[in-house]
Amino acid sequence: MHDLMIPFGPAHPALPEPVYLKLFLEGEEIQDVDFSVGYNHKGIEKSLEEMDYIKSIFMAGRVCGICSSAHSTCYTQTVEKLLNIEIPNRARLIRTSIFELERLHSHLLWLGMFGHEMGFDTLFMLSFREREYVLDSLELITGKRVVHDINTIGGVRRDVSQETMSKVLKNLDILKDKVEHLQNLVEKDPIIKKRTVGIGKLDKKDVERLCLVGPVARASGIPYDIRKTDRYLAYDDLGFKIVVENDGDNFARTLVRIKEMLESIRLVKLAIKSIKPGIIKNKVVMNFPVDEAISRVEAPRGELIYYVKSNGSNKPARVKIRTPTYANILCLNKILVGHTLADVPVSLESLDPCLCCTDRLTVVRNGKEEIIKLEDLHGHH
Amino acid sequence: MVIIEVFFISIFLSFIYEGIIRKVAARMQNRIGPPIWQPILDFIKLLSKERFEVQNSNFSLVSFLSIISVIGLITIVFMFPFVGILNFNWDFILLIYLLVFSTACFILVGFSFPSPYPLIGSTREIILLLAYDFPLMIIILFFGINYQSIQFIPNNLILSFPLLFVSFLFITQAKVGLPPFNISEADQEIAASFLTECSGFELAMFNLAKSLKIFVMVSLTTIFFFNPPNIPMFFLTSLFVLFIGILLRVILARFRIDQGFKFLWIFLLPLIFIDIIKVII
Amino acid sequence: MKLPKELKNIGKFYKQGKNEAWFILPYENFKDVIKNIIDFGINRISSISGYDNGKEIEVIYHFVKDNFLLNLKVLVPKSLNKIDTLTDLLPATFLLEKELSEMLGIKIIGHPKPGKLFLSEDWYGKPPLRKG
Amino acid sequence: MRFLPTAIKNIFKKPFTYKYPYKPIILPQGFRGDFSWDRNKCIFCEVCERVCPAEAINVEKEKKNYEWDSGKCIFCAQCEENCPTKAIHFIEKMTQVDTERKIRKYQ
Repeated sequence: MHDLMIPFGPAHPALPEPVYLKLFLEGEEIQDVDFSVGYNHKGIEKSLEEMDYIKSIFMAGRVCGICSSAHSTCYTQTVEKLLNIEIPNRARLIRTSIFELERLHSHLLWLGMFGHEMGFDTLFMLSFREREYVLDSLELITGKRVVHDINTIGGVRRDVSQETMSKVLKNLDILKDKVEHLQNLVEKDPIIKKRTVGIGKLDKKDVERLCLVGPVARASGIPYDIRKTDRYLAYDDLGFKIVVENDGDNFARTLVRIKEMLESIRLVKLAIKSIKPGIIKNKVVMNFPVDEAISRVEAPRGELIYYVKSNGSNKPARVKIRTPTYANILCLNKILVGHTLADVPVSLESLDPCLCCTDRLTVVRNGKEEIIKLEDLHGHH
Repeated sequence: MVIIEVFFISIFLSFIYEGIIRKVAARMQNRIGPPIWQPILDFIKLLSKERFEVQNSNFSLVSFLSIISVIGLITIVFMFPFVGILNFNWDFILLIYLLVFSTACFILVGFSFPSPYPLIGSTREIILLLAYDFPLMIIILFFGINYQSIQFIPNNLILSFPLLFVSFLFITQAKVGLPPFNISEADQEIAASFLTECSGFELAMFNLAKSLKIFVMVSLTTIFFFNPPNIPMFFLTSLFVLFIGILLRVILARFRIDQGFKFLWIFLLPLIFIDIIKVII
Repeated sequence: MKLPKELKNIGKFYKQGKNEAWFILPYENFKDVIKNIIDFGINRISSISGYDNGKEIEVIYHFVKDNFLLNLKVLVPKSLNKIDTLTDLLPATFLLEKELSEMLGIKIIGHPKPGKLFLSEDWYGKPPLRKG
Repeated sequence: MRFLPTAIKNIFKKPFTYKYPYKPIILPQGFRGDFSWDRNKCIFCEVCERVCPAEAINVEKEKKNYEWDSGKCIFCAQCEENCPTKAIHFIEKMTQVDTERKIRKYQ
């Protein structure tokens, strides 16, 4: 049947997080792919049910390190919807700027990893160097570099001083030049183009059929962005533009993310400049109705959905998280089969998989894996 | 010079070259990088590590190959003009044989383990060997035509044949397995390829062989194209060659195997033929 | 986007929010309703949530069209404990249904590859998110 | 090939790396670093113990003992925010790396 089965993961140099791919090769060409997840269970959905609403915000922020603020923003947003309260404008702008700074840090980390998967360590180093400016800005505003813990029900926990704002703006000015420089390098480098153009193609139909989200969908010409559709936080006031590419290959996904970075820099600058004096937190009466609520944000990797059900007590009865990678991982078969082994790390990374987010369910006793035949998904394939 | 002296000096120098590569590459990426003597420390540390004998593998063969590959490369050092232990008047056929020999050792290592990663690494290396050895042979053929013999006559070729120098640089890069030609040891795809299952003494020896290969190939480039008159000039020019190698390593992403093959044959071969035609006419 | 007129009586309407509508679908023919909705053009499924409320298991399908969220709840009686698959209509439900079945112990009828997703194959005891 | 000028330029630049343990690090105001507790200000009201999401704080009211578990703490500063007498403060200092979990006891 197949020449060779290559185990790719759970521990592999190309993978910062554990996922297990079984690659069936014929020569260098991939014939079939199986994957299994579940090496990273933290039991978060269950533990969220056992904590009160305030404490569980911190737990939600720790679903994933890279999109920490996306998770906590989405969770607080859902709880605020449940309580039917609004947040003050200043808090909304602070949340937006943290959110977009986080997208910057995530995309820069991704660009570095993407270069690394192509065997291009210089891009990795340069991109991680520029990422420092974002982390420093986040540290200035929130007091921590990666896990920000800025959100609370009814607003934000920490105010931003004028001095901090000017420092962050200065960092962003430097960063803008650097990201434009990187864009210039990556867009025109012949070997990067050779390695990415035409590899891992996803057309519009696949994206719609498999309900893919985030930059993956936008790189295939589908302008699906929750920031535009839901107009949550302050995106409506700031005038947000969707970045769309039409090719749907690895190169298009790269371009979408780089252009999104520039858009994010613009948004953060605008958000920080339009912060007006005021309160940062509304008084909240913690009186939870027996109700349910759902809300979405556009995390760095795509649409993130929280469903919260309350039974009237001070603890949520059920929290369901649908993370972006959970939706995007379905297209693995589509983007890997037919290409060579050398394209596997690049294509895999082009999805920006965040497996911490994907594997977040209940406690696992024994690390035995389950394999999903992706053939079943693509029946006609 | 005495054999033992040359032996240790060439090992020492290959470590230093490796260290320079790491240091300069780090500076090009705006990092500090490890100290230049780091490869020596790595080597000593690896020697003190435990050796794992992989089940169902031909482990004694691996141990043997690890030593043989180092010795094969040092034999080339014995042929250098300044060393003069083996004075064959630079017989190119012996040189080709010794250069392929070390690569063959690595390929055999890949086949002696039951793991798929070394296997893929070996098959890739075989394809790559075909890709870079054919242009290399053509260059040797060129030397034959140029000197009217298969023996080396010192000459300053860089000025008259710059295209040949450029193609030789790329072939060097492919031979020593540095980016953009580190296809057979692409760690993001196939872990550490041949060396995935090696540990301790064998790993140390293979790492040494890799560094030695860099040292040998850089020195050969220098001798072929610059013909340095004395030892200080030799080191100066070889550092220059090394610098170009590091630059290529830093600014280029890794080729896929088919792209690497195409680059070496479709792009480099015409360059070499232009110079050959120049000589014939 | 407002709730389209055609979808006003697909089931028992019980809640409306800004840009969202919540329905309870009849357990028997929920799949036909969902088929109609997909034919109508709401063909992006975002998530499937499940909750054990003691008597029955609430399965909620969250559909998305632009900024409009259509939440369709199906109440699965614990005595039956099974639900039809949607993978033939929407391949994107593949993982979501697996997770639902694993965490709440519902049998998914007609799933192409039933089995565990996150838990180990030899998981014993009750499904983790079942109450009581 | 596009990276050539950048690579050459970088050789003459100072490395970006910050030699952290050898050079002291400047942390911004409000950095959530090491935990500090002021015995004189504390009234042992146990609010910090209740609000801590990670259950890292243990207060013994009768014995006037105060314990902080560095391995459990997630540095969210909920305790600092909720303390009525401002006895708890996260100072602008990096926590020390350790090989084992340590419970810091204040007596």
